[in-house]
Amino acid sequence: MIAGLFNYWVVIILMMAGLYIVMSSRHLVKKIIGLNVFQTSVFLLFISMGKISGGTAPIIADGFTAYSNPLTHVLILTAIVVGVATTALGLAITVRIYEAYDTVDEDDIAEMDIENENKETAVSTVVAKNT
Amino acid sequence: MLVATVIIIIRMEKLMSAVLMTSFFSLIVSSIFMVLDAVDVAFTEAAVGAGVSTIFFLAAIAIVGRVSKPTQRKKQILPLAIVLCTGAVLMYATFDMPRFGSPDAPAQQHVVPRYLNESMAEVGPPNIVTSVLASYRGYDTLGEVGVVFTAFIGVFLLLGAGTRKSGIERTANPVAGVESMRQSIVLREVSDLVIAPVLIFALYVQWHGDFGPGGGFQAGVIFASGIILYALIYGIVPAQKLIPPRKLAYLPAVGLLLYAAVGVYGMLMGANFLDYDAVAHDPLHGQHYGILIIELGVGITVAAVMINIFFSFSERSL
Amino acid sequence: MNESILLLSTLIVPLAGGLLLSLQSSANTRDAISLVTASILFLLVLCIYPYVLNGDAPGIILAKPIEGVSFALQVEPLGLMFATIASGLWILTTIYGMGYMRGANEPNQTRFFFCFALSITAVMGIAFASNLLTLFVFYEMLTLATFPLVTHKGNEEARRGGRTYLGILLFTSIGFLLLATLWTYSLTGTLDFRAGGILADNVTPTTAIILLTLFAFGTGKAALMPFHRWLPAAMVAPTPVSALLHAVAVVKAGVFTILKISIYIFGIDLIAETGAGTIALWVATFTLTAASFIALTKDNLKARLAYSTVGQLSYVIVGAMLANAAGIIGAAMQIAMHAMGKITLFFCAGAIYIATKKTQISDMRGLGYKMPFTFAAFFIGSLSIIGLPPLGGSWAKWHLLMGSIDATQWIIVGALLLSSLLNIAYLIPVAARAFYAAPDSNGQPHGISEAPMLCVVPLCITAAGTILLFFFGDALNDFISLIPLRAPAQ
Amino acid sequence: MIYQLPAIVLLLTLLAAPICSMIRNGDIAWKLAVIAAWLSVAASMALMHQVWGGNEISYHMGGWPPPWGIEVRIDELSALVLILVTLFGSLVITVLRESLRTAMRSHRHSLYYTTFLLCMASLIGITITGDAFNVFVFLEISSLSTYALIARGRDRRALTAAFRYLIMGTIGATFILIAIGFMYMVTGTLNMADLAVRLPEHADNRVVQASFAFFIVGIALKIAIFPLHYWLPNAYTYAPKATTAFLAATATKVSLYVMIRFIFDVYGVEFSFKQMHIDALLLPLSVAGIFIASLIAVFQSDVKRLLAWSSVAQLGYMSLGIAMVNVAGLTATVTHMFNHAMIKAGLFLCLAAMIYRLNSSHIKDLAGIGRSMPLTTGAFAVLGAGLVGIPLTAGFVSKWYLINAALENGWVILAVMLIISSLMAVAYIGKIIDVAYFKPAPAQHKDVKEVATSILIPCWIFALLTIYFGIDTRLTAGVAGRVAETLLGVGL
Repeated sequence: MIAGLFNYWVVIILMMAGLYIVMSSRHLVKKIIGLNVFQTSVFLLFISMGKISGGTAPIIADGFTAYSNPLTHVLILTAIVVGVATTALGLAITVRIYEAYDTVDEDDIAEMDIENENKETAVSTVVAKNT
Repeated sequence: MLVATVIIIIRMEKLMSAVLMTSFFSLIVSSIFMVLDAVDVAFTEAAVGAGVSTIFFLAAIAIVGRVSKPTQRKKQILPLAIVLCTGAVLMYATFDMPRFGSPDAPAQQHVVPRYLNESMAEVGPPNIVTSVLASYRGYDTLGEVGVVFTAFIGVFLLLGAGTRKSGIERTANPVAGVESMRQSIVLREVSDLVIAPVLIFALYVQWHGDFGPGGGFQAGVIFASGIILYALIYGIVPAQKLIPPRKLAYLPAVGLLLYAAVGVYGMLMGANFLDYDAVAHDPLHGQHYGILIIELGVGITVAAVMINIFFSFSERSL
Repeated sequence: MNESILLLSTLIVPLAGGLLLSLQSSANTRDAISLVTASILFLLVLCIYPYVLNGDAPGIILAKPIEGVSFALQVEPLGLMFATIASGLWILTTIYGMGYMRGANEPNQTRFFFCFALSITAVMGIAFASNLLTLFVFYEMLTLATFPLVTHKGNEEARRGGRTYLGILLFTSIGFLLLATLWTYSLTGTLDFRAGGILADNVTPTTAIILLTLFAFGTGKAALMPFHRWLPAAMVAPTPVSALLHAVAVVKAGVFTILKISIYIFGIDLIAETGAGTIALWVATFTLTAASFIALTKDNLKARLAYSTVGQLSYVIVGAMLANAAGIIGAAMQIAMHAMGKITLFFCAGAIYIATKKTQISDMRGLGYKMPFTFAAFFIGSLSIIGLPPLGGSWAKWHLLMGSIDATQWIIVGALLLSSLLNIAYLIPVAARAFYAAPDSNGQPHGISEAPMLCVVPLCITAAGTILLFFFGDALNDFISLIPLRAPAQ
Repeated sequence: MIYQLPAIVLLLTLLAAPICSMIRNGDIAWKLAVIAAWLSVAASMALMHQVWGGNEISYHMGGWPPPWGIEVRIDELSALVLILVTLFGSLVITVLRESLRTAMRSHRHSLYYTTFLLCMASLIGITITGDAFNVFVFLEISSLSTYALIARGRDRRALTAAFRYLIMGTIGATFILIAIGFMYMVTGTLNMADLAVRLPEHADNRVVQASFAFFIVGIALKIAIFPLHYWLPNAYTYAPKATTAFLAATATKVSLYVMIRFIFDVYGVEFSFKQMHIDALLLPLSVAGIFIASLIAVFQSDVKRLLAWSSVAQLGYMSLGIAMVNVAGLTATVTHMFNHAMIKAGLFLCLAAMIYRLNSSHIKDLAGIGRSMPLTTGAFAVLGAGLVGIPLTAGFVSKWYLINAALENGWVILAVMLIISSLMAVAYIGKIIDVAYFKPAPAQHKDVKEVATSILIPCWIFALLTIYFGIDTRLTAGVAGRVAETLLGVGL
């Protein structure tokens, strides 16, 4: 009973670790790393789902009758590509953020944004006084 | 082992090492995929997770710096709570899950048997993954190419094309480790030997997808890796001389259009969109040609997009 | 002419007139258009009478946005009466307004007349609305169209007044009226005004009480306390606005709405059986006494008239909530009679302001000799409001009194009588002082110096109207009796 | 031709996108984008015509019958959402050229149009698909293109907003992926209609329950249902002007459509409400969302941010309609989805026109704009009336149904609260109108002129549509009513 589920549990731990990295890291690149780990673990879940004991890769050849599930493989192929696409775009935004803020630490950025907003309100009150 | 790797990633403050650990993680996962009979997925995960995306990470880190501050303890509580809740829900679910490896699981019933039993007769390739990917669920794959294309357009829109237009000189901060790589004669020699076979291997994977693991994605990624390797060792400029970025920028669109064109051709012949039966007189031939062409489209787009994105990143760091 | 088109044109004519006049640059052309539009509208409304007297109910459906609820017009006697009053008095107000606005050199006269026309459009819509939703739409339109008129002066005081005006009216209408409307819809699946009401078999007594109370307070324009504050606040507007809109059109739209809801949504039988009107009845009774007391304390003539209006409006509500034939007839008559009387008073107040720039009652000693027509008209109007024969107002008061006796509500009988006494106390001194007190001895020139003719003539006409209404009271009574109080027998 | 319409409606934009990216001349690319977009409007209308009255179209991609192949399925609900996406999307694309003129160097324009087309194509793809995994694929295209579009904002905070959205969006998408995986694990199918048949047998299975939970959280992240709205205000505020209009109209609405589809069709009413009691969760969250977001909106001084918060509140209305679990409520949700898309897109577009002239979206700078830009402000006022829900505007119709749904369930207090929330909308819209019409213009904005006709026309089309759909509701409430009956399984 336990053996049949152990595999899933490991996957879940991995997924949660990934999710934890995403949410707890302040460094933007590390967040994306977390996303990667999270997604990869989900892929693992799918593939585990498709495995048949005693089966073989779903390439039809003589002498084999049991094949593992090709559908989950297809889905995960797609999902992997989606994942790398997201990573690329996320990194591109990170690079732009670095150029704009000179930092990629979430806390620092938040601080700078707050400063910015304070300045803006200050400016608008000055404008209001002048008019 | 996997869990250990992930914990190391969490604790790691040096980004560079974190990235390398992630790459390592991907490699392990891909070998597990292999064990789980998912050869195509393993192939792709190795090429994408351990290959291309690691390179993207490195390229990005080269720009944004390598160290991340340690997280403060206070802020960890909420994420931890959310993670534990999510995990609890998942654990809760596992108890009703079909046992691992069980051939009677619903996932193995219903839809899949037709793929296993009929695809040779209906579609042709012995690699069922290819049949499903390219034909049964060809529409998904078109969407997937769309995702890749979108990422390319997005990165382009944000970082600019791989050609330098702005006159602003950035401080020299080249792609991680490239300086030393360039100077190493041994590396050069070895890579000279490697790059050509890599490219040829890519072509093989491209055309071999029908029979063994492989296909457009894997081929595209491998091809791109070859070019990127070249760029890493010889520098961006020679690489761009080899493949002019201006022309390269057209290729992702070409691949996507090629894919869609097959579908539209089917429509013009009176069948449904992406129905390859109508591509040739004989349905099986039609499927064969159709899959070949769309795999080519996938390969072109994926390779071109990966190279393009890499160029875009490296332009920023020069 | 096709009857539906006739009905529709009562909306289109004032709207088109308003658009047309807003394009004119010359003041004379503009005023001419205004006057012609008003006259045409009045004639159109008169043209509808034959249908109603024949027992027809012309109608037109404009749109059907929601299942079971249309955007539609339909004529019934009460609405027709209201439309007649509003459109008829519009002619006089237009004439008066030309005199007043020029006399007072008000700016933005084009915007003024445009919004005026828009308000009349809304009033016509309210009068002829065939269901609650349509009525609600025009009700809100009236609020929004009169807002620029209230803030016409554009100074801080006007803006503050405007804010109170808009705030209270929008709050009550969206907060209560709309809620009650929706509730009615969810109970009955329709919002149509039907003889005998639509709620009859769908509500418990408790729901009926809550619903009717919501309606009564939701109709902020009826100025039930504590939502009466907007009316005094609206007095910052130029006098023609106060006269037509805040003595006739807007406030009457409010009580008209309540009356209509009582008759056609609840049905008077339902109100009588369930006692749904109890709360509203007592609030109205309180309002009509309290407002009279407050009116006594006001020295500003327009403010006093405003509180007088607050009180007089509650007579209508009392009549509606009594839910018997006499009460309804009294309420409907009160709409007509009070309109004629109060507009006279406001016209007079405006004329006094134009001629002497005086607004406080205490400053008006002895003015009667200088402005005999104006103050004579004021006196006649006052008597009508109080309800003394031989003036129109007496009929309304009489029927209301009969209604409350029928309902054996002796406290209300008492309150009505008390209020009438108070009416005498706050209205008669105005005219009395003007005629009998000696003018202040600051050497004002003697002899008649009235406001412009365009102002004086209308007020004389309306004063004469109050007398005429007394003699045509029977005819009005007959006409109001056409209102179907119960569902036609199957 | 007509048979192929389900494929054509997607292909028009999906094919135009790569072609657009290859054209370096921004002008030509724009023309192509506009033509493709409007043709897809025509195709959507044609599809609506076909399914009108409750028909369904099923189109098999690749000629493979479901559940083996991917099925495209169009009913009245998806046709309505199609019209929403294509029509409002096209209106925004039409003004893009004018609004880009100053915003970006010209060689980037083609890429920008491409991204728009991709986003539109993917939203169409989500709407028409009948396959659960396919939803995920197209959802990712739309997400990626959205991130890129938001990140193009002029302020650097646009980048952080986009990044935050990317993280939350990807978590959401992955949750959805997990949910789909679980569904597949239990049923062995990915086809939505097939799932709907097979899931009820496993209603007690914890895997299905977990998949429901993951799905709801994942899609709620995408819709920005309170309290998962965290990404939305900043994203809307800092995204480029026209982009905000596009996103407000389409992206969240399509996600909402997916949620409706899965809750009612795939998981089924019985499971979602009787067993999982999703309504008990949605109801308090929606009400809290409506009030908190409205309150925050009232105190905003940046009009763009104000409208963004208003969007969070309005999304609360939509999820509230689902939580009512009655026909009127669901009708309200679907109607409001359409109406709010139209109204908010129009408002953001008008605002874009104002920012174009004033270079600011601060409420103070809008002073006196009613005089200097009367046509834009006029359209804004009409649309604002629609947002508030003044009768004879589209907004009224949806609120009408919503409040009725509350009363139908006997929730008088909720009805009162909804009316109070409308008053809050009066407050925040009134604030803008008041400044625009009744405050004198500051000195630096004295010579502000009306924007180009090519921007004004779409603004006014939105405004006039708002009135039109307040009067003729056959397309909105009519369809929504039938859809609601079908989804809830009554009246059949």
